[in-house]
Amino acid sequence: MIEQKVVNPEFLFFTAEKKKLFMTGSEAVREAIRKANVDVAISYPITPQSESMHLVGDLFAEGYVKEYFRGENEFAVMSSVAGAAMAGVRVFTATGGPGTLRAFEVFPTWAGARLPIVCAFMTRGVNSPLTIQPDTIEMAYLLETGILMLHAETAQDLHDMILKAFIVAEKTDVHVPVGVFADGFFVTHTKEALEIPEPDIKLPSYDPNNSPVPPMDMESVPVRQMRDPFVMKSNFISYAAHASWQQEVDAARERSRKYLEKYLGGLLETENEDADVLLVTSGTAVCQSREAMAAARAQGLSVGLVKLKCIRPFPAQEIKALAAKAKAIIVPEFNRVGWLAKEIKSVIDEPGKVIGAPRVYGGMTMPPELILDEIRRVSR
Amino acid sequence: MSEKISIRMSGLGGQGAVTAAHILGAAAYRDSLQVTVNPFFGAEKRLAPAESYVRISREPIFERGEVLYPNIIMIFHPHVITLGKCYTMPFFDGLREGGTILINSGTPLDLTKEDRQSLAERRAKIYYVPATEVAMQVSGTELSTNIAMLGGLYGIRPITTMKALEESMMERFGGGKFVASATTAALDDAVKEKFGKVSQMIEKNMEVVRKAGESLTEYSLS
Amino acid sequence: MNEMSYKVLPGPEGFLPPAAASMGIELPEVGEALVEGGVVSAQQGLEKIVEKLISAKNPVFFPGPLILWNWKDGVAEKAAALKELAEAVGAKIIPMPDYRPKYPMINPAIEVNPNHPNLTIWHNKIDVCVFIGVHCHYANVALKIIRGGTSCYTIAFCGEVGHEDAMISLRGAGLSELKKLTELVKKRKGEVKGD
Amino acid sequence: MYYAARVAEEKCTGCKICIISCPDSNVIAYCETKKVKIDAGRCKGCGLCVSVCPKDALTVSQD
Amino acid sequence: MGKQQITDPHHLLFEAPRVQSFITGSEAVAEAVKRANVDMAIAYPITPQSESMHLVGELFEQGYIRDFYRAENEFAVMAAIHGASLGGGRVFTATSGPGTLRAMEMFPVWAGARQPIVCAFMCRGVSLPPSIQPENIEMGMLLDTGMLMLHAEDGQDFHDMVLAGYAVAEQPEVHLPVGVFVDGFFATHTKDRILLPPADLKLPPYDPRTAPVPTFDMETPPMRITRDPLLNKSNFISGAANASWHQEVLAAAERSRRHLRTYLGGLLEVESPKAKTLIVASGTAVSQSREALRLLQAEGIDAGLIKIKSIRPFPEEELAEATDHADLIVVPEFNAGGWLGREVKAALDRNRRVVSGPRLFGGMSMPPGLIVETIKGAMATKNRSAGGA
Amino acid sequence: MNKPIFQISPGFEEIMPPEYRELVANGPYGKGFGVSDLGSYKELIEEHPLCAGCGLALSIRLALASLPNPGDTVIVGSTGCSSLVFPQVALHNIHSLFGNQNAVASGLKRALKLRFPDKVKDVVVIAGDGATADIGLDMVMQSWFRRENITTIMLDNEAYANTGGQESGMSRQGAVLNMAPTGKKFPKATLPEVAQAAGCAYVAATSPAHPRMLEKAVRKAVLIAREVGPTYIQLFSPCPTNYKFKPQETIPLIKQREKEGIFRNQEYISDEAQRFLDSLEEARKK
Repeated sequence: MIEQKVVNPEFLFFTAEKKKLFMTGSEAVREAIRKANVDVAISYPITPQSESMHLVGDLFAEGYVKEYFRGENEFAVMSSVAGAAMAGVRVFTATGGPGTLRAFEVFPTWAGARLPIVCAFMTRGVNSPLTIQPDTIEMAYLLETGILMLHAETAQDLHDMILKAFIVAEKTDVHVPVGVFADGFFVTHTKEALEIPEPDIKLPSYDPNNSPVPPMDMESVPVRQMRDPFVMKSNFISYAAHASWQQEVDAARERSRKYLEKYLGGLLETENEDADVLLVTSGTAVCQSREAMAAARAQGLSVGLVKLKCIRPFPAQEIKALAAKAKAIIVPEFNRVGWLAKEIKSVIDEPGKVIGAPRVYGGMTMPPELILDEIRRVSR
Repeated sequence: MSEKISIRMSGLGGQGAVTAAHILGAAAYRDSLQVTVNPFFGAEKRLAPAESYVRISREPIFERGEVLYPNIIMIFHPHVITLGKCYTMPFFDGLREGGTILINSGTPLDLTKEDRQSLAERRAKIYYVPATEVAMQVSGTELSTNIAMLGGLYGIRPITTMKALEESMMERFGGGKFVASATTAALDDAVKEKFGKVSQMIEKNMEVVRKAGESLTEYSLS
Repeated sequence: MNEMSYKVLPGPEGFLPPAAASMGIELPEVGEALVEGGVVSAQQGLEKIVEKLISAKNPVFFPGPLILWNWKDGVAEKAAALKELAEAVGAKIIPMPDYRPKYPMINPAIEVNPNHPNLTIWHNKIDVCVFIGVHCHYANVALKIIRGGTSCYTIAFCGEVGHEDAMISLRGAGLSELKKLTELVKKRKGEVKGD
Repeated sequence: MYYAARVAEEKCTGCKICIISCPDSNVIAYCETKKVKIDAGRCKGCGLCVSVCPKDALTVSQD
Repeated sequence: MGKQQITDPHHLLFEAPRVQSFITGSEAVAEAVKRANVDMAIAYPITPQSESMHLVGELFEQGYIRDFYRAENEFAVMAAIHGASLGGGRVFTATSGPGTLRAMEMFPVWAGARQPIVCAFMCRGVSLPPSIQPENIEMGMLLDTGMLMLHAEDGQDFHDMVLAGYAVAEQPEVHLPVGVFVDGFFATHTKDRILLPPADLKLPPYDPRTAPVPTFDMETPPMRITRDPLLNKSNFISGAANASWHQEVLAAAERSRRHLRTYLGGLLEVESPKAKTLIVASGTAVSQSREALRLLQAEGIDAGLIKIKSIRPFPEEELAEATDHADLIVVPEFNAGGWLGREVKAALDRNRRVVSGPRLFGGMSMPPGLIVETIKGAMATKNRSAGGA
Repeated sequence: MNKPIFQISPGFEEIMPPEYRELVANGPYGKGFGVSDLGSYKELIEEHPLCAGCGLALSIRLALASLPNPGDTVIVGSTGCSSLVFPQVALHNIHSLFGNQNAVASGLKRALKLRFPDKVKDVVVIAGDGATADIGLDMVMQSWFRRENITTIMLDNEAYANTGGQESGMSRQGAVLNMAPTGKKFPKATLPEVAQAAGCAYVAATSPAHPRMLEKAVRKAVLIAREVGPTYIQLFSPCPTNYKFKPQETIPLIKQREKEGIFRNQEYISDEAQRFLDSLEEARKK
């Protein structure tokens, strides 16, 4: 382990000198965690997440992560991570597809307990039929769990978003979990060029005393304290308390917007936003769309791109404004149900403009030509 | 019965507010009235505040959940008001114009000036019935307090026929299948143990109803 | 609905009012304060607090665990400063010793709880209250509930980043702000007497 | 209106077995007189103390 | 146990004389199971589902169902039900809120494996903070699991939908799991007037030989079969096979529409269809909306109601048609996320017409007056902006 | 007062509600109290809402009174009747979900070790039989396999009591309960044996009918968990409400079961744990 200097997050994200590396998404996770000053990481084997958590294990062996173990299943892992976070340390874990669903009950509790956990979701299809291939359907299930959801397009995104996620998650007024989603294989197993800071710097450590809820260590007041008690007596006031608690979790998610703006440079990113046809999507569907856009523009078609970096909170106002100018909106997705198209339809005035296609799943690749076909169809 | 009545019963866990709601509801059903009964449970045990709701009408009833705007409030224990042992507060909020309040107490409670004023403005009527006393006196157990509260209610306004009420009690305590919390089931057993025969118990309960109806006092708000 | 026009005012506001953050209200930056949902300077925030405290019929301070319990360095000084401020205002202090919902009942005359703060506000007829030393999550929940169910004017004295659901909110506030407030109160009261 | 335990002081030897058999905290206390006393307001009247008292010093009755 | 005669679902649901009774929603679901000729039920305690599964346990004791046990957790329950269904039995179970989430991984498995399981979901809040009170956020999380989702308004719906659920689920071209959802407490614990078909009638037994996938009994060819094989080789053909399988699951849900129309009388139901103001709701929010309509009518405001009975498949076309003339659409719901509002908005054009609210959660009741206020508020805003234009 | 977090800020003593003042003046933190001191100090539990005669409530009360260092103990609980007591307990305690208590405790214990390397923070799991032996069994056993330094206490009331009395893995064979309407078909799970096989350094089964035995077991278990490895205690805690016996019969019923040989108190201690206890004893003598 090399000696690491604590630097402020802005320096690490924006100023620190970067070097070029050629690595996979899984390795990019390792490089992020190496600099993230993580206290506890807990893993469970599942494809395609395993490689990254092996590498985080190596970081533990080297001394970059202070505590690490393999839990017995994903539900237990997510529970153990919650226990560690309540004790006041910075934690990291990762899962994917069926593992996400196995642990599902825990995610809303992370948000409700205001735990700033960062979890990477290497998305894959869920059974049945059994598949280990890329598919983003698990994101549809997680939309209302209260966690922040960032969607990486590339290994570079994955690396940067994980580091930034800790800083956003740990803001006192936010302090909710962040899921960083990356399409399995397409990102985790693809080797590409990255630019990342040297490993001799790291983020400042997490300070649980700035938390909006007290750590459970018998060193913090109040002493008489249950996390998180039943606000569920049968009377109006306890229902109202429960409802207000939920509103506060939602409010926390709202408050993250300004930090996401600052660190991600916006919840979305556009290219040729005044074009007639907009490709609006997230994750690796963005990469495919970039190719399709280039091909379409070469043919003289008016095509723009909106890359959604953040799914929760959802950049509804931004999308609404962009959609108002466009003649048609194409939403390519890597899942069977088209959850992103539905999200977009529900926030714009004229959902009729939205074409929820192409949809590719079951591990299939999305040829840019398919998107190009859609562009041609609507440009006619 | 011309209009819809919405009743909110507030008591402490173990006092039988939920059971009273079931008996009243089943009686109304026997009289071919439209009725829904909504007990609410939290993770409560003994002495925690508990509420149940009954809506009765000649028209179909759709809404469910808490009765937020009752025209009858039944208070099974004065602590509900005096010690705030009910978190549906401020307590008389939502009482409809001309509404009725029935309190289990032998003597008038010391209501605040604001409460008296706001109740007077709403032309509310307050009645007291010494329900626990009547229950003890007539049936020898305070477990019949809920029945005495129903007696008080019928004394103010016969919601159903007495026959329907009696049959409803028979159905409730007569060993038929009834979905209740475990604690309620245990209390049921205690009641049954108290009276060897169900018929004897119903007889006593009907007497509790009559006696409670006669023991009402109306309290002047002016 | 134009979200930017949302004002954080005393309630009762509807059956289940939204959290102010969901209505577009943003927290103040360093050197700023929030008054009724709008950003002002920290100094203006302090002055507005003084105005509200002095004109209140029954102002009450709700100190939370972070100041009630002498758990780390610096707390005792803040506690003393808070007492002095309350005395200068002529306000009562009702503690929030912890955050668990108090069932089966709370004594609203002597304590307040974030899950059902309205019981204490109704019981004591509090028209202005000040939260101080309460962990942010519980303060936000309580402030929202109060805005929903009462007409109480809420002020939040926050050591972190502030609270949108309070009518007035300071951020990064500590000992010096408490002392400043006491000074301002004394000065204003002197002026009032002088008239 | 609720049942609560009561102590017959003359029978109580202060052995404390009732205190450590009570499911509710701070209901039965040990006093200076080396006997026990009961907070009737908080006693649920279960009678576990009665069942363990070797001197039959406790009873449960209604107030 | 009385002797039961087999009758067809249509007769049981629509023709057999009904007897009125005054029972809770939990009792109503047990009455449905009694008449559903269920082979096997598996239970796990969770509030507010427990009462109904106690009653189902008693049906086992009385001989109405053939096997029953308590499993160790909800994930195990749903896995065991999966096994029982693979073995060719007609199965029933129920869960709720956190239990639903604990078992989450199994629901897409049921759909992908084409199993006609009927599961009742007594919706409640999910942690945190913990809540046992009514709220239907779990439905928002289950929308894309592949199962059919029916949302009962009251005990009567609950009863009828469980029976209809089997009739639809077991159609060979459908053969998918059906979730019958009901709002906990508001429906499960409310005593209401419910009309029951005779107890001496029951559905015909499930015949696994009509299933679109073979049964696991070593009585059904082929001998060499695994459910469901790993279609996850890393090549184009297995990716395409996997994708096609998913398409078939979606297609099966599409095919259910016809049967849902038969057994539910439509995927949605409209009251006062001509009104320019329409409430769109599902579950007990429909009941609250019915009261709101009365209040509106009393004030001379013309409003109508669309009750959505099937959430999956979602009646996009019917809804678009029924709301085409409307200029205000209000969607009240019992959850914070507003999933129904999102579904409605995504299904319609001219979204500015849609107001997604009021939303109540954490166990709060929905006063009908609140729906009225929402409608009036939206009308006022519209008039103002119309006046300004 | 061994820790500042139990001190009221100067000037606020008067306004604090009486139970807090009492807790500060007369609470058990750092005083080395045990079961025998009950009745003479302000206990960690305020008023709780469990039923009259609840064996589980008595077990919790005795277990908390037996903690060797309540001032540095964090409890992890689970859903069930016991979770209705914990809001009233003057310790940091966590309710997460139903059954995941040992997983939460594993993460918690390791994180506390990281944050406070020079201090002992005891992590104690207290949960019912449904949470321990049914829904959470995998996580309970895995925490033992991993040799986590935590103590697991099961409050065994032989049913799911909080949801209305359903049969659990710890119910006795033949018991007729909700969800087992024709009687339970398989025997009570043998958790003490399982715990021993799974690597617990100390295992005890006892009941509140023997308060001092219970106390000794809890103390040993917590001390051994600090240094040696996981420990497990099973407390037979009958439920009058769901088994429908009179509240005053809770303790007599345990004794009856003992007499009939249906329930027996047992203790297992590993050699290593025994050596550790001996070393503590020797140090104390010195």
